[in-house]
Amino acid sequence: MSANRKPKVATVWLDGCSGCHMSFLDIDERLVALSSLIDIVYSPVVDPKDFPTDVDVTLVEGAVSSEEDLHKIQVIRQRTKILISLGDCAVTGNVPAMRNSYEPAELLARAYVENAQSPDSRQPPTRGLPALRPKAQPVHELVKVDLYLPGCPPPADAIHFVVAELLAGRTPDPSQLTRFGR
Amino acid sequence: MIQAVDKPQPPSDDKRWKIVDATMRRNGHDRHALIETLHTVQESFGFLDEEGLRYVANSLRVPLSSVYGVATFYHFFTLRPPGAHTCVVCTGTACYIKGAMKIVETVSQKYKVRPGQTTPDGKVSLLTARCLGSCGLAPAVVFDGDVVGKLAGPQVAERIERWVKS
Amino acid sequence: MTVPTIVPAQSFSMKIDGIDVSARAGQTILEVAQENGIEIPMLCYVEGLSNWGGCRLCLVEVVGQKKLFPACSTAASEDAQVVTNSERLQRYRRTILELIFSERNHVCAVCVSNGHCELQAMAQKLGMTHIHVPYRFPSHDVDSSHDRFRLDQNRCILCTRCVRVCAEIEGAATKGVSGRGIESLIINDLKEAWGDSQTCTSCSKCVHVCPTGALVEKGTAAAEMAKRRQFLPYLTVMRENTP
Amino acid sequence: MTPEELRHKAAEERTAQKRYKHCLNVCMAAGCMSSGADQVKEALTSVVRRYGMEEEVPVRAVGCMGLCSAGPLVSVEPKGVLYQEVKAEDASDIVTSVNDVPVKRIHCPTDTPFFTRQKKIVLENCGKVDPERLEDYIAADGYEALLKVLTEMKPAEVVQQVTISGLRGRGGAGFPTGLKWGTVSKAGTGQKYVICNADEGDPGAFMDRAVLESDPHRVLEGMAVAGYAVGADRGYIYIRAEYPLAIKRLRLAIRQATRAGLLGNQIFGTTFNFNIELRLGAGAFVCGEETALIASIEGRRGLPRPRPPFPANYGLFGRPTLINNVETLANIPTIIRNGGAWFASIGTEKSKGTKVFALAGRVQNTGLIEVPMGVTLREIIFDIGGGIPEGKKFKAVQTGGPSGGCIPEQHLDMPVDYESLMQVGSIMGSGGMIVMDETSNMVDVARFFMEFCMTESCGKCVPCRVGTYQMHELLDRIHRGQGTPTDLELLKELCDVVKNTSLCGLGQTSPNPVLSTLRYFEHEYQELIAAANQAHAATPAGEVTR
Repeated sequence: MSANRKPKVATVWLDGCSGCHMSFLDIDERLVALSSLIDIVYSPVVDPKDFPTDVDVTLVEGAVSSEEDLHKIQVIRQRTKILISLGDCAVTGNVPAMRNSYEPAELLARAYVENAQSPDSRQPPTRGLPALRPKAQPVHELVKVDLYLPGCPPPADAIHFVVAELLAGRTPDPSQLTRFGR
Repeated sequence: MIQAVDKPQPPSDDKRWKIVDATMRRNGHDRHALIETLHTVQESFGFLDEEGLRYVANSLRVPLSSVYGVATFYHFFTLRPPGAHTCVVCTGTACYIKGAMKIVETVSQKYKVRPGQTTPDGKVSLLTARCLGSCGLAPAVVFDGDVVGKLAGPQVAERIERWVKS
Repeated sequence: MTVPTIVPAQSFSMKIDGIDVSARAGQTILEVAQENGIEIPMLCYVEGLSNWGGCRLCLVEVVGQKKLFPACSTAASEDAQVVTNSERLQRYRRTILELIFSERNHVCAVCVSNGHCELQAMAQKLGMTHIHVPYRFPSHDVDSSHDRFRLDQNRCILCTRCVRVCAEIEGAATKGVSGRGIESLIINDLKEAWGDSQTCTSCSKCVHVCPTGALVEKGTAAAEMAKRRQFLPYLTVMRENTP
Repeated sequence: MTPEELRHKAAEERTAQKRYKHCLNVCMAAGCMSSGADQVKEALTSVVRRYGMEEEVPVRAVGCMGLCSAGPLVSVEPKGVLYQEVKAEDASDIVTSVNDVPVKRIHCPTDTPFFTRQKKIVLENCGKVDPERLEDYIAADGYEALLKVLTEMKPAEVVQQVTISGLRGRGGAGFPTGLKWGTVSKAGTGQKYVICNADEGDPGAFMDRAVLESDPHRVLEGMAVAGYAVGADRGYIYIRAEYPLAIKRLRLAIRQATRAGLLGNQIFGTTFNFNIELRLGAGAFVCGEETALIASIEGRRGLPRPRPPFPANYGLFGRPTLINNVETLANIPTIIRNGGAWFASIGTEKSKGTKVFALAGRVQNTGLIEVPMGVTLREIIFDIGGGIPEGKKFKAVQTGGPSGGCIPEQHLDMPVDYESLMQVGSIMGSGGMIVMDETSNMVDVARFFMEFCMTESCGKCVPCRVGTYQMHELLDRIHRGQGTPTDLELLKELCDVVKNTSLCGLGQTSPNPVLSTLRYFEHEYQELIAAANQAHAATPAGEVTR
């Protein structure tokens, strides 16, 4: 990583529960130290709305579930040097992928018709809902991923370790700090 | 029912169970004769039904799970009744190279039946086989036991049409 | 004059990972390794049941031989030099493990066996951080018909420990395997609902030998299903000692 | 039957055959049967009867004559006139011309390489004897070998002759037969078994079926000799249920031989007993693997188990068991009659004798052939096989079925033997030989074989169960034009893993068709992937905003 400027780090949230981001915040006071070493240029927890063009490290939470997710991750991949799958949804598909043995149409019918509370709203919304892809997939099945950080969520220590190692210019192996599941 | 002690009774008084009994007797009701016995059941009844499996299991003193395991391991056995007529398309290498899959496709599309399935009217079962050993005649199809070689989709469909219309 | 050795007549020496170890005739490579504190990964093997040899994780190299040998079912032999953890073996094991993960729907996060699962632990032990073969995402049933136990095919790795313990230890042979290849499934009797089985004695042995969350006790929440397996060595010893 | 009775029977039958001036042989093997050979035979019989020629021109049903693509075949013996694509209407012309020039429109010349380049040992009686008559086999020196070993040789001498012959297992792997026999013969005393592996499962192979349909007694005799050599008194033939005609003829042959005292107790008045039973397979390719085959005969799921122990020591019902394939056993009577040294004089240095091939696919003459080891693939395909039809270009020949590989043009001048085939990435296999022309896509061919291995995988070990599925998915994706370079890399990796970590031969060899097509035709994979990438080249546009 370039020594002249602070590395730019982004975090994104695709089809996931935000638990990985919570875990990221659980780095606690170390976050303060970290923030002096990196620029968080894009994240659900910071202000900027557009994904910048030259990001050094992006942590991706969540599976690729909708066409919008796919579009996002493709753009992010183009604009990121090191892409990290953060947490089981990004790494394995995890809970979002449990829908994969059903057709998207069946799922929508289940959610918006069968389980609808009000009889007036018994149809899937036609606007504002990104089209579901046939399957929710792990990130690396769609774009190249450079590092994997499994866990549901990955422990704060594991996340801190990975970021710190990268800042130190090393390739981290987090496999002893985290595992699939909890 | 578990009948490990009493002598098991055939599921019905259908005479064909006598043939099955004969096979088991010839093999001394040895559990090694399971596959031989299932062959006889299928030859006699066209398929293996649950009652039959239970009877064979009890007679040969083989666990139910083993009988079911064997009956579903070997692709020659079927647990569903076959159609009135069967059309077996050979998909061995020689037949494949010479267009067997086109035959399967033609029949599948025309009669809305996938390989391994029977048409809804129960008239025709479409099956595929792993090499009939009639590679010299590729592509080969078996119509109700008769092997016919050097066929194409339309000719096969024509033969099936005769069954469907009959 | 030769001095008589104290080593028992049928024992011999061999090398595992460069360490000199002594083995007795009839022992497998795995047994010798375990006696000497050398860990070899495995998932289908359980002490007290017959050998299956299906998971292939315990494959080891024998110096001078081209092919690999399953440690669980290969007899230890005199002067053999066994390698249990070469770079090649590690690579093969990781891919095999990935194949297992890709086969069914293993969702550790919501599994009652989370934290008690041999598959999950193996992934961590072998440093498997992701699965680079495509997931199959098959559609599988969960059989909750038994009052006390549940069979979740989504989490099954087809190690057949349940089949073996049911036939070999309990003697009921309720559990079996139907179909073949990728279509293989663990079944009860004639593929019936477990709750309807008249051969099952509800002994729970299958549940406790199951390495994953495929066979569990009902009423356990995520991460609660710890398995108790002490009965197996116990029964084996007791049977040996009972005339 | 006593030795004298056997010789008497043979002499009597030979005299009877000489009585006839001509003889009409109709091929009644499965190939010709399915093109209407039975109607042809019926027509010939009725024409002969109509002309009152029953006493001079008998009509006989015989086994496979080899040129299956031109069936139904009829031969006029001893003149050696062959007719092809015979219809019932041709019967009268054939019968009336027996003393005259052959009927031109259906005459099949036999001075072509298809006939002249072959050397027949295993198939020596095929198309000549009536497979349903024991007397025919006896007249062709049948059961002479059994008589010879029982009355003149010690078991060890029989093993020695087989060892000297250099015969290697014809089922695929080419293990030395003499060595196998020796191991079983030395595996203690007590109950032992001989199993004839007739579970010919390679798609595209029908050699064993043809031998069993055309000359079943030869296999029974081979088994009995083997039984004597290794000390077994029981034999099983494990045969595919998909071969009803072969099963029927084997059953008949076993009955005939038992009734004649050529099987059963105290054969030829000696103390040697040997009984043979049939066991039907039920559609599982993996049962060609020895330990899976044993499980199947024992009535269980056909799952292989780790070896050792090898079946030679711990086989059927836990007893020492010799397992040989049909063609291997069919070689035995001739080896015993002529001596091991004679057999060893045929073929190449390491591959002795002949090999039967089922020639099929895009080649002019499809059918059954037998050639000495060491002939070249080019001779087989272009001389014997008559080359590629419709003016198309040769692309590859597949040998060894799902465990074998595709051999390209550049290796056609290589001699056919176990080692050479292995060197170019294929195997001898059981003898299926499928010729492909320019119309075949090699990725498709690899996918075809992988689909076969996937559906035939028993499911016991992970690499084969899941690996073949994943490899098939990848091949399918590449073939559909949706593959990526990463897919190809993963395919190669899985080939390596499955090959080296699977439990049995089925899994270990399942990557071979992929590996061999990658070796010679990787450009076909690359082309499909490049085309796929072009189609997908569109880069995503637009912004990512929250």
